[in-house]
Amino acid sequence: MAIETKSKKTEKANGQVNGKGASSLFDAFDAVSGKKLEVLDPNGKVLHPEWMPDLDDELLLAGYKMMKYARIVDLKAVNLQRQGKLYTLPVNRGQEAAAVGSAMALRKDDWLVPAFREIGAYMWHGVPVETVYKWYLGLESGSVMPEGVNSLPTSVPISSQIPHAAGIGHAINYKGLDQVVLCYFGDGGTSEGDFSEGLNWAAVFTCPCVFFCNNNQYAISVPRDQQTKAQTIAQKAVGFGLPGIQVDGNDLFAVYRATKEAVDYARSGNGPVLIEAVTYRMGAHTTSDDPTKYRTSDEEKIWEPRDPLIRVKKYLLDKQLWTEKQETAYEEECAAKIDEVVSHVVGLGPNSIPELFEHQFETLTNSLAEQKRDIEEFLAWQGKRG
Amino acid sequence: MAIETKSKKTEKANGQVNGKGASSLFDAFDAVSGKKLEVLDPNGKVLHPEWMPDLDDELLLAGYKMMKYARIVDLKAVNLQRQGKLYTLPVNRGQEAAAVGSAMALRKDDWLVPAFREIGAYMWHGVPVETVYKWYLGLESGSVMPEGVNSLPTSVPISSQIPHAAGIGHAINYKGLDQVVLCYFGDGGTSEGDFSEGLNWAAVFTCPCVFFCNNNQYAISVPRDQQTKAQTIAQKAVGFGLPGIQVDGNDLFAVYRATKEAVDYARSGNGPVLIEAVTYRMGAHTTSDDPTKYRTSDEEKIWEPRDPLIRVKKYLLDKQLWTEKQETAYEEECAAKIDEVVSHVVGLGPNSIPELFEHQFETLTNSLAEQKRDIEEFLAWQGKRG
Amino acid sequence: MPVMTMVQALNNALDVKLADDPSVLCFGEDVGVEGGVFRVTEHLQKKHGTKRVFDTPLAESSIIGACVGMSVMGLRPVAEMQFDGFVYPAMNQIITHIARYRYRTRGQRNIPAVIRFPYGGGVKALELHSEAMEAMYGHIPGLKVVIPSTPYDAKGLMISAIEDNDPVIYQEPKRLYRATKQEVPDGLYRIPIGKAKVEKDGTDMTVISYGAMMHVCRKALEFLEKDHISVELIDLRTIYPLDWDTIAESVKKTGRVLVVQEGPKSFGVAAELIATINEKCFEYLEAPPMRLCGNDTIPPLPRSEDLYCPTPERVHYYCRKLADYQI
Amino acid sequence: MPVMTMVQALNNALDVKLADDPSVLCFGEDVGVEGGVFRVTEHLQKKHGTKRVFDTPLAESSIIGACVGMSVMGLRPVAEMQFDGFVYPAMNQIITHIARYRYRTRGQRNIPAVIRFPYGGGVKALELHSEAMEAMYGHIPGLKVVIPSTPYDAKGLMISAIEDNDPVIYQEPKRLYRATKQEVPDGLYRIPIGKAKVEKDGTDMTVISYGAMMHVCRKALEFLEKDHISVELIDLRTIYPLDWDTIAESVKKTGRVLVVQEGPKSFGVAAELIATINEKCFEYLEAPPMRLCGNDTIPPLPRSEDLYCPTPERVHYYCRKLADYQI
Ligand SMILES: Cc1ncc(C[n+]2csc(CCOP(=O)(O)OP(=O)(O)O)c2C)c(N)n1
Ligand SMILES: Cc1ncc(C[n+]2csc(CCOP(=O)(O)OP(=O)(O)O)c2C)c(N)n1
Ligand SMILES: [Mg+2]
Ligand SMILES: [Mg+2]
Repeated sequence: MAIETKSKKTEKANGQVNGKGASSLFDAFDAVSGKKLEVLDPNGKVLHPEWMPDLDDELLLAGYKMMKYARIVDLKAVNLQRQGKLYTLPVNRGQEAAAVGSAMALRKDDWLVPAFREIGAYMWHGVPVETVYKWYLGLESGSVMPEGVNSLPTSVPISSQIPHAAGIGHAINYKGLDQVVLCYFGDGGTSEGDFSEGLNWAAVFTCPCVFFCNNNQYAISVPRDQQTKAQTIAQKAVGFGLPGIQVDGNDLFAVYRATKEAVDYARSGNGPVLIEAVTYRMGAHTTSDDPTKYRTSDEEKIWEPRDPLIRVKKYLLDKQLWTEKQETAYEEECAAKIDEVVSHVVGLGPNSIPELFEHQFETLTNSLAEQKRDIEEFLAWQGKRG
Repeated sequence: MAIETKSKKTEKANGQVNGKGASSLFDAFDAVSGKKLEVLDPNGKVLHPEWMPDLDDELLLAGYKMMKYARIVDLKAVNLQRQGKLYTLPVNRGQEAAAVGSAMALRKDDWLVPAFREIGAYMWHGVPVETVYKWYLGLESGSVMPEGVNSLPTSVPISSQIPHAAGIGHAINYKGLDQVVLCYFGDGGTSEGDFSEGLNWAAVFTCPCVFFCNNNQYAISVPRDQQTKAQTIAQKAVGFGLPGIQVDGNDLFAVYRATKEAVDYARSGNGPVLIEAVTYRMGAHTTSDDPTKYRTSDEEKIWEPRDPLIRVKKYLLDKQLWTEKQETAYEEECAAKIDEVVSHVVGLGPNSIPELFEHQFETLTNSLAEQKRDIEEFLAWQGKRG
Repeated sequence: MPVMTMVQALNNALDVKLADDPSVLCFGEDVGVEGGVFRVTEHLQKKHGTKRVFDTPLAESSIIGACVGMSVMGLRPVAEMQFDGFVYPAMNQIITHIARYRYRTRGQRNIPAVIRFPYGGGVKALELHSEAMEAMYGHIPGLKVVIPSTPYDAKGLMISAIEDNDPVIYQEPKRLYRATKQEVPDGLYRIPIGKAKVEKDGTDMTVISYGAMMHVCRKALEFLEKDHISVELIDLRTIYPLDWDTIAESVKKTGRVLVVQEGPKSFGVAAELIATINEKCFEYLEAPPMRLCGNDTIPPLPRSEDLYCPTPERVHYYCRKLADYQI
Repeated sequence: MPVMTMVQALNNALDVKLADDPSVLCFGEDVGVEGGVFRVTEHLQKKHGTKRVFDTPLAESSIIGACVGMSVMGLRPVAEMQFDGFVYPAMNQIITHIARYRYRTRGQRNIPAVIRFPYGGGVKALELHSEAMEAMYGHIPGLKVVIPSTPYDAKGLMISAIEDNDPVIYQEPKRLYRATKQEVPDGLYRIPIGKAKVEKDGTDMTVISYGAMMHVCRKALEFLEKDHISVELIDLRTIYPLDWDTIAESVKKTGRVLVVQEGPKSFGVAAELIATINEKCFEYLEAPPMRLCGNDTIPPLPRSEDLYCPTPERVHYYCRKLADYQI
């Protein structure tokens, strides 16, 4: 039995404690090292060229544009909600680098398993903005993916999507495919049992999963250090025998670098990786939330200059890959596109009576058929009475 | 906000990663060190005098006697089950040092939260053997504690007792008491969400809990290394910011030493500790289980000489604290005591009709009262028909 | 007397019991600093301190599991689940421990916990924020299940629930949180668990409901009055144990009965009521007992939710059908 | 034709489907090497390999959660929960995902999973090994619930369940695992989900049951024959969707009906049947529909379990009462 030999091992061997050690990045930023991967500083200066990802200008620009687009989509949604045109929705502002930078590391045929605060990732991976807005409007069609978009829909019960990612990874292995699964959740989500069960399953079966924690400092009103006594979320990887790495989640370069390495690691058959992206939810939890109840504007101000959009833009301007003029034109382009979508989406009515009963099962059960008839009868009666 | 300062920390600081570092033992056997605390070797020789616990002869002898007693109680139970006098029961053989050595570290007013395979701990802490056997006979009275015995009853759903321990610890803090909670579970149990949620709660609220994993290498048929890819169970502590330590679970001295230190640590307000006791279930999972389905007798033979009773006995004989004659006399004493209890317990009938309905609520609800009446009416009818 | 919404009445009930009994603790996700996402626990932490009213990690199973340990230590935990749809991660603790501890230990250890949460649809919330699964809780042996429909009852029932020595699932109809105001006395008073209320006398038929659907039924009464149909309206207030006596008395009088329930029809509360009515007053029935319920689908997302729950108009329609029935 | 116990029939059904369809996977705690604690999956790993039939970590929520991901990838997971009492940690995954995925995604993604587990009392097992909570599963929109009572049906229903494109909760009556043997064809055959079976024709009354209680009812028939009471015995086989037509047809004929159910009485399957019977054939009823059920307590530990479940003698008693009833 192998166990005994293992427990005889007395030398310090972090590479082994944390996984196979197939990546120099994960060795350098070992989960218990307390180190955080940073590449770009808030002013767009390269802090650590040695960790600069291999990111060509075109891809970089596309990434920035998606961050910007996600920002505008989010602001517009919050606005529409205030006008009563959409229902309660989660606010994304501040987390665009984490969302986009991670999803950029995927291939088109890889799988995205979102929580609910990563529209940048969602849209990067091919989910149209219509779909996002439809979900915000409370339409089931907001969970339908376009053909060929390998993404699960938004998941509401915290961390329940993590075992789904493990299951997809399991199926990938079973089928001998070389896809990878990128799964999101929040800092709060790491307290749920499903976080632990999902990571453990993926580790035990060497599933090609990258688990990506958006540590935005809060679970609604509860701050991260009341969520867990672990110094970092990344160090939770140790409990599953996995590599874990903490990155500056407001740094597109750091996020991309770590996720790319994790995706490659997973695709090569090494199993899962846990990434903690340290970021900040700049807006409210949802449009129903009032952050002044639980945090100070002083704190919010600290994070303003760390806005993930600022530093990429500065970097791009510096490198002359982007101009203020282009920025303005692009903003207008985005706004126009969104307005067009919105004008269509907010007018959508509720599901029809048949749609209300469809899709609970492949075919209507007797009870559903009867309940449908009941409603139709009622509507006919009501119609007659005028 | 404190988080930011923390995540700026880049130096390696295991003491902090793992908790407050108030114990030199936990520093020396840091959870990610891969080290295992051993004091006595299988031949009863002191391997590591520097880690010898402060254990006086009287207490040591009492501990050995309880291990022996637990062994006999267990063997007898298995025997009775084979004769059809008890129902399915979990087998304890091989885990006596882990059970007794850990419970010995408790004060009488501390709390025990068992799983179902620690009768040595259970009895050490004051649960009479009658109670153990009653439970094996499928009587609810087997979950009733004698006055003043601070123990929860056996818990069947794996790891569900872990949050209970956290809750007791929480209440201890709330009430300003200085008790400690010792909570057991198996290696398999560390995969359940409740393991993670319970440890996290206890860590976040600095509850005085010692979490004790009986890593007996199997969860029924599933070996430990298919349960988790973590090299040790102890390293799971890192994910909760706690100290974790692996000990030789077949070594009464090591178990006692680590648990005593953990109990002191928790009692002093430092919060929880995770202990992994590496042991082996020498018997079947339960009396319904057939281990030949999933493990070899070669493997079982490896563990025979590591029987936790052997080494303590050898140590005691060496130190002339115990003789073979005393051993024989004690065995007879135990057998007699057990026979007496058994003769009483196995004759116990089922609950009466009123007892069937009692205690679901403080007072019978209308539905229960009616259901009771229904059964009584039926019995009367049946009686009349003869 | 102060006039309160249901949220205020519940807040007041918790406040009063926290002051009255040091063994009462209130906790859950965002319950402390934030005062709950619906503000049911607002100001309570400030007033009673962080040891009495506090935020927990985001982990429902541990929240309910901790209640077991606290109860063993003599405390009275009042745990909030943030929404009806987020109780499910705690089902194992609820079914296997909360509901069983007294029976398991022959009465030695009881769980006087209250598990409270907003339930039901009607507030245009996200998926899994509109569940009405009280039948499920009612079927679990060892739980009492309470659902108020007015601010006054909400406070009185909450106090009874906290003082009850057994676990109580307390569902708060979120669409009624701020829908109405009512005079609610300061201080301690109790509405007994297990007692239904005849809210309005009538002779032609009995309508039985509870929680948010009471409000729907109340509105339907306006239509029915115009139709000169005299309805006896009963508010169950407790789902388990059901108050058979009040129900049977009414059905014996009217001979006709409609049950209105928000949750999915099959295996719901209405079914239990109808089976019980058959057992208690079969001979008095002048028409088949009817039920108007949610559909056997998951609650639709907000855009379509109005089509899911029974409405006053549909209650009206069913009552008319019931009145018209001839054997 | 081979003669099989229910365990063998189930094992054979899994074997046949594993051979028939490479998208079928069987897994759970101790399902692989050990072949399941009741040996339902015995030899399957050896035959079909460790990728098709395997052991999982001890974590029910992840077992069911993984089914969601596998289903999305086009697989057909057949997950074992080791016992009825250990499904509860997976309730969140079952209610919020397994049962909802098709509806949520407007049919784009379905979950063709089978969640199978031994259920019910009668084998003198430990606490939480004797649960019969099918009413709870029946109440959850989006789940089909199947319970066989014979080896032949067990195999045919299991094959249908695996082939069904929606999630099926498949409860296996553990006390019938080895209680009887029956001729069971080799190869693929199907018993349709949603169809009850009139196991015995009769004229005086209808007895409806399912699963382990069918066996109890069968034994009761012997007493009733002596009493010259002609019973029509119906085996539901599916709890959701209920086969109303078969039930209504029978009750219309006999006018009297008893439902026998093992689980707790309140809010149970019997209640739904009685409510449905009221809706479908009220005018035909010659006596109040009756129900004989488990008590509203948790199942007692083994020493006392015989006093909990309905027995043939009690079925006899209830049938006599029903036969004697005069309006
Ligand atoms: C199981 C469950 N419990 C509670 C909630 C309510 N809820 C929605 S979001 C949220 C906080 C999530 O925090 P975190 O995981 O940090 O993600 P973030 O919202 O910060 O992105 C809570 C408690 C839920 N959706 N699911
Ligand atoms: C929630 C739950 N799932 C499954 C079981 C069935 N079961 C009983 S013991 C056991 C194995 C436990 O393994 P471990 O935690 O290592 O403890 P050990 O039995 O080895 O002492 C299992 C799967 C259970 N009791 N509870
Ligand atoms: Mg967060
Ligand atoms: Mg074990």
